[in-house]
Amino acid sequence: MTGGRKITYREAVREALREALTRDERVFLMGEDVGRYGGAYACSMGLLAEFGEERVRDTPLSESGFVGAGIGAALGGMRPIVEIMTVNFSLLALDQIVNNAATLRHMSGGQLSVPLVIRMATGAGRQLAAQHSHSLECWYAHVPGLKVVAPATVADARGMLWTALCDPDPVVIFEHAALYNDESEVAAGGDLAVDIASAAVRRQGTDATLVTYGGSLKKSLAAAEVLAKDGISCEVVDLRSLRPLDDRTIMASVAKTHRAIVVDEGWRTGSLAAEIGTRTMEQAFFDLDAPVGRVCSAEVPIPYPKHLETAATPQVDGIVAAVRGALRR
Amino acid sequence: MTGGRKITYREAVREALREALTRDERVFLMGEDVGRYGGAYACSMGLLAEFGEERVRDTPLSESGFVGAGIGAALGGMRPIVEIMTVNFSLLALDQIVNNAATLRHMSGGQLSVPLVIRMATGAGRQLAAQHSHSLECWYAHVPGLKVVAPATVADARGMLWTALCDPDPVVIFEHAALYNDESEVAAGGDLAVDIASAAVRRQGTDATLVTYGGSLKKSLAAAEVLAKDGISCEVVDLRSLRPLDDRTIMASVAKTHRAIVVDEGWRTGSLAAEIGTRTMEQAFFDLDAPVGRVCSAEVPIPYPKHLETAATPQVDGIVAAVRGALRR
Amino acid sequence: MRMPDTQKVHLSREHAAELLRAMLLIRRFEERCAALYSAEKIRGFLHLYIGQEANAVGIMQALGPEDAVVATYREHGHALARGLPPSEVMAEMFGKATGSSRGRGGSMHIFDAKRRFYGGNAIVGGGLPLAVGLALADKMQKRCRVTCCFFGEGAAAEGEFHESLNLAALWKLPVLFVCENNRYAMGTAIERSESVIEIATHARSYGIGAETVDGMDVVAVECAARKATDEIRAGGGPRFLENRTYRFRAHSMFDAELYRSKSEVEEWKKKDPIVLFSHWAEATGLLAAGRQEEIEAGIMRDIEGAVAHAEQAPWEPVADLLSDVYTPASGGPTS
Amino acid sequence: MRMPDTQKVHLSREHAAELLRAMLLIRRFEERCAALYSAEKIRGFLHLYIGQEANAVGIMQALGPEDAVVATYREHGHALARGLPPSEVMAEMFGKATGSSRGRGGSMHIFDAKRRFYGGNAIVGGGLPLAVGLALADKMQKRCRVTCCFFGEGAAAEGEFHESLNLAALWKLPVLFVCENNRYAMGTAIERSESVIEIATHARSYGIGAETVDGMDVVAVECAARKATDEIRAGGGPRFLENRTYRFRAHSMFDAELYRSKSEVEEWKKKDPIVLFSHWAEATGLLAAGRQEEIEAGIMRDIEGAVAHAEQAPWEPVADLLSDVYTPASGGPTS
Ligand SMILES: Cc1ncc(C[n+]2csc(CCOP(=O)(O)OP(=O)(O)O)c2C)c(N)n1
Ligand SMILES: Cc1ncc(C[n+]2csc(CCOP(=O)(O)OP(=O)(O)O)c2C)c(N)n1
Ligand SMILES: [Mg+2]
Ligand SMILES: [Mg+2]
Repeated sequence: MTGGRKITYREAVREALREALTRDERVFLMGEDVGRYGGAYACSMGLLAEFGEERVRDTPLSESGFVGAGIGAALGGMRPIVEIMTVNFSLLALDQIVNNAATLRHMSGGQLSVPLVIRMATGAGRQLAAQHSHSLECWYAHVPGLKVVAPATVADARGMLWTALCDPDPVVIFEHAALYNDESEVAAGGDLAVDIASAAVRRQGTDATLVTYGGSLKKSLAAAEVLAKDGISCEVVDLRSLRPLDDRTIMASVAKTHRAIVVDEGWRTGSLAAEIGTRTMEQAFFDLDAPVGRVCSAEVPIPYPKHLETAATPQVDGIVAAVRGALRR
Repeated sequence: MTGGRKITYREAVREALREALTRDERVFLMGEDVGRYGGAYACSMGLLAEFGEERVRDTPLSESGFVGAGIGAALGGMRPIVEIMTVNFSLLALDQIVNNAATLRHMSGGQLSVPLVIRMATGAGRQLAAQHSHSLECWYAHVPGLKVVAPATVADARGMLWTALCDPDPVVIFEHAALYNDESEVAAGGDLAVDIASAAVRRQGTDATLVTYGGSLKKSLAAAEVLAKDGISCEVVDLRSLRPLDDRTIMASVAKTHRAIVVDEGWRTGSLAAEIGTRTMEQAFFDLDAPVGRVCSAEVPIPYPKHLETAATPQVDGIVAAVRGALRR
Repeated sequence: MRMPDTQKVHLSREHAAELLRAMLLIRRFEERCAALYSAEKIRGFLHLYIGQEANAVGIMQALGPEDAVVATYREHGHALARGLPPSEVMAEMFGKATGSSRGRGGSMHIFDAKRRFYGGNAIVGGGLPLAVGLALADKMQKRCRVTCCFFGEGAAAEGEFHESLNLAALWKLPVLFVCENNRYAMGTAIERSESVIEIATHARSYGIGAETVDGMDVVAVECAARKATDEIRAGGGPRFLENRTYRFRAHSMFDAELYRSKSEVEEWKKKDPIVLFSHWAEATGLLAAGRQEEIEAGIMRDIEGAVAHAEQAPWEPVADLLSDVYTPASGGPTS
Repeated sequence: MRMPDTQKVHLSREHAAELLRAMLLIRRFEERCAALYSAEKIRGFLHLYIGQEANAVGIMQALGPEDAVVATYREHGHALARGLPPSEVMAEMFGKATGSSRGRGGSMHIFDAKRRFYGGNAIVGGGLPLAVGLALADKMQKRCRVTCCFFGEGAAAEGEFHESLNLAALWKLPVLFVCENNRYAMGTAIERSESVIEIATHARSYGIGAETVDGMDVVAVECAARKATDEIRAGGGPRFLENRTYRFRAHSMFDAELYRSKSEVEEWKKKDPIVLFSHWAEATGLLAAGRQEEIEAGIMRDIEGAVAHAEQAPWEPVADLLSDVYTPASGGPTS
């Protein structure tokens, strides 16, 4: 590290994009409004002027078409970064992602690879209502052939893109929309690429493990803070990679704390939290003093009004209560 | 019951379709090749001649378009049965299903309902390779606003459709393609509608519970048979409804057997089996003598050759081994 | 502004006043919404319709209460033109329990089953298949109704546009497709999203009768809509209107408008549908002097009433969060 | 059969023999596959190309090794015409480890990276965006190459057709779209799936130059393909060919063919592309008497060889099931 500087998550994404476009001329960015508009979340603001319209490519509203085109371009030797404006619209591109990006390598007997990066914003919290508040990370994490990462910190937003681009297989990056304005110090200069395969312990603790990712990390850390005041010490594990999952880090923590609560903004049934719950049971059954808890979204299309949206999604209070429940205190 | 008769699962589906078209003139069947071709799995053979082309409606290859049209027709007072040829193609219609069918009622403040039935074939086992062998039931079971059922028996294939049509909300029916030729006795005449909300205990047992659904029921029963010869008594729970899940039946069985293994053709990570595992831990932690086991598909795009397809998907041997593992004998 | 010659509309004084009133209601309502957004009474996304009023208002003239409307996230204008009470629409914008959708949808999801207003669809292109299905239900039930589907030119690039037009044409369904071509999809100009920028060309490639209409001219829009709906009601299958229009405001409240020049916006503002129409109506004597002021005053009262209503309306209790995910047990079969 | 006059193809004796050989190879290979299916050596789905051979063979004449091909699940014909070794294709059909895709794909998923043969796509319409992307990569890397994308007329109803054509036209990408219009999508006749049954009309609505071609006439197909690829290579953006053709066999091995009459099939069989071409070539002296028999004999030897190879080839070991889901650790950054 050559000294830190404070940037936002959004700036981190932008720097990462700029770095990628600078370092490798096969890299290009494509998606709806990534160019003239500067990105729906302003992540690519300024890049069109810097890199030109071939490499910062506004697309029509054709999610399946341009995601498929990204796969094809990857087959053709490029290193596309395809931005799907939000996970909500990615449903329209799922066929391409599941049936082509994820399968081509295996199905061709190892002949082809798809070095594609797909970025998308995810999550609720900004009162965008039912069709614009999905958290479908778990669906992507279900698919063999994909890698899925969720940068929860500014440093990861800065570093994960390049690592993803270096990966010969398709990587999906989920950026929680509530994080873009977060600010934090990151290292300046040097190689900022980070490992995208392992989880990080963001806070050490001894009484319970909070397993989380993406937009829920902040809430989990805040809950840990609250609990600390009552003498309850939580370890907070940030998954970072949702596929593959870093079982080792999770189980090491559970072996220490004997209790785990997963905080996951997905709807409860069939959530990533369910997978982590079952894995923890499978791998650490006799370490567990209580069933793995889940703090997830309520099973409802996310409503518009703030009080209902808040009630529907994981919040600090709920996490605190879940930890207390697991500890029976 | 007015005496049984033997029919295939395919005939059961066909009879159910015929009954529905006869009983309620708002019912119509729409999908690719449901008419002149008679259905990709021959389920609707003969219905075009009987009911005419308005009510047995061949569609163009436009999954998103005709599923959305089914939602609109339901809003307009019809009772559409939309057939998506297989779950593999349903990816193209997921936006309509998730963002419209599942949300409209809640998002409109209860004004609208979508009495739509979507049927689709699912599963592997016929050497159709990576793009035609998906088991994505878990994705659908994740979505609030949908109901999801999986008839595993001829009687359920016969009865569930009408119950689904009577439901004011969208119901997705998964028919495992490996079941269409199965033959069994069903009651003749009378009201054949069945409950679609609860699980069924298909075999009583005391040593372990096999929780399963759809195409894996047969395999689970066969495994129970094998184990019985060694004096291991398995209870087999057929979920039938994948959303909502009938926790009561599962937990009652686990309370008796203290061990559960979920058999689920979905890929292991993020499978429905994960949800059942975590629920069982949540609700029956202190009843469990061993972690809930999972027999799922390997995490690989399903390959074409028989030996690899077999190795990739749940089989009787694997189930037997999993039960023995849980029982340590 | 000239009278469109395709088909004469009977423009009584009353009707002229009504057209003006309807457009002004949208304009003033939305101006108020913008302010309420800054005041943080309205949250989430807010897509203003200002500049495009002639489209919703002109089209609605050709629709009766039995017809259906499907719109987008930019649908306050359509909702008001369809006759949804401003107080219910405003309460919805606030997220209050007396809103059109009980407050659950907000700006992007206004529904009114009684008025056959089927949203409020926030997935671009997602409303088109619904419209096809609503029309299919009418056709199968032999009801002589039209389903009118509004969408932007950006939606024309989506696969669902293609699938829906083909289905409607193939099955000769009573759908009126109305493409409000305001030249931009967020920041993407039509030249950057469509290989052929006349959207009506695509419609014709499905064999659908299609017209390009001046979407800044409410009378032209009404004329075109009447002609199209007459043809649809006569059993001619779907029709397609491409209305050339413009939004005067940013795409949403988050948009810095880097993608178009101030001067372009100013040029289009010269075609303000309200100004043009009121000037023309005054010049031709259809609108008496002072009438517009009266109308404005009435509208302002309605809007104040709507805001007051929304302010004092209750929130839906958190206890009801899960209601209406499913229909409460309905007690059995439909037949 | 007449010589198409759009553009004369230099039809040397050699070339005529090659066209015949390529079509016959597909025909005999697939006849053999049908038998092997009955013998349960080939399993899963098997979609025969018989009747359509002029299309793959005619088009491939215009493509060089640097060009790319994207096809469907009915792609054995395209694979063989592209020059994939029959033994590798047959081994793939058997699911053997020496198959083009190591046996993992079977009939529907034949890939050959060396020959730029990108499948073998079993989702109808799913290959079109891939072709757009391959062409985009070529354009961005300033390589003068064509990507040729084959699909059926049924695919034209899918949203991806629309999105892909628009993208290719908008970005002027070097894609040759080849719609093999065999009048049926499984059991659905084109009249029941398309509101406008000339698919080329749609292509034109994106501003793409499009032609309707007799897909039973290999020379006509070759001519059209040469003209189109010349235009594409000259930087003219995408081109579209709608080849009118017919499949003589059922859709797949599960199809009872209830949706078309025997007499319709018989009518089309009179246009058998192989018979027509060989008669014409013999009549014009391009094909010496006895040459066809020689060619046939060679082909039968190749096919026997391919079957023998496939029979004795090894299965992929179960231990390798999970290999190639991901690329083995590649050891770091690409630059
Ligand atoms: C499928 C989908 N993709 C992207 C978006 C994000 N988005 C919302 S509005 C919009 C622009 C739509 O433009 P247009 O259809 O022309 O309608 P306008 O906003 O101009 O009225 C975009 C890209 C979305 N809501 N849905
Ligand atoms: C998206 C999708 N929907 C449905 C199917 C099932 N299916 C396989 S082939 C086929 C017919 C396709 O017809 P067409 O495009 O004309 O090609 P052809 O088979 O005639 O060569 C259908 C419906 C599929 N594979 N993919
Ligand atoms: Mg627009
Ligand atoms: Mg066809």
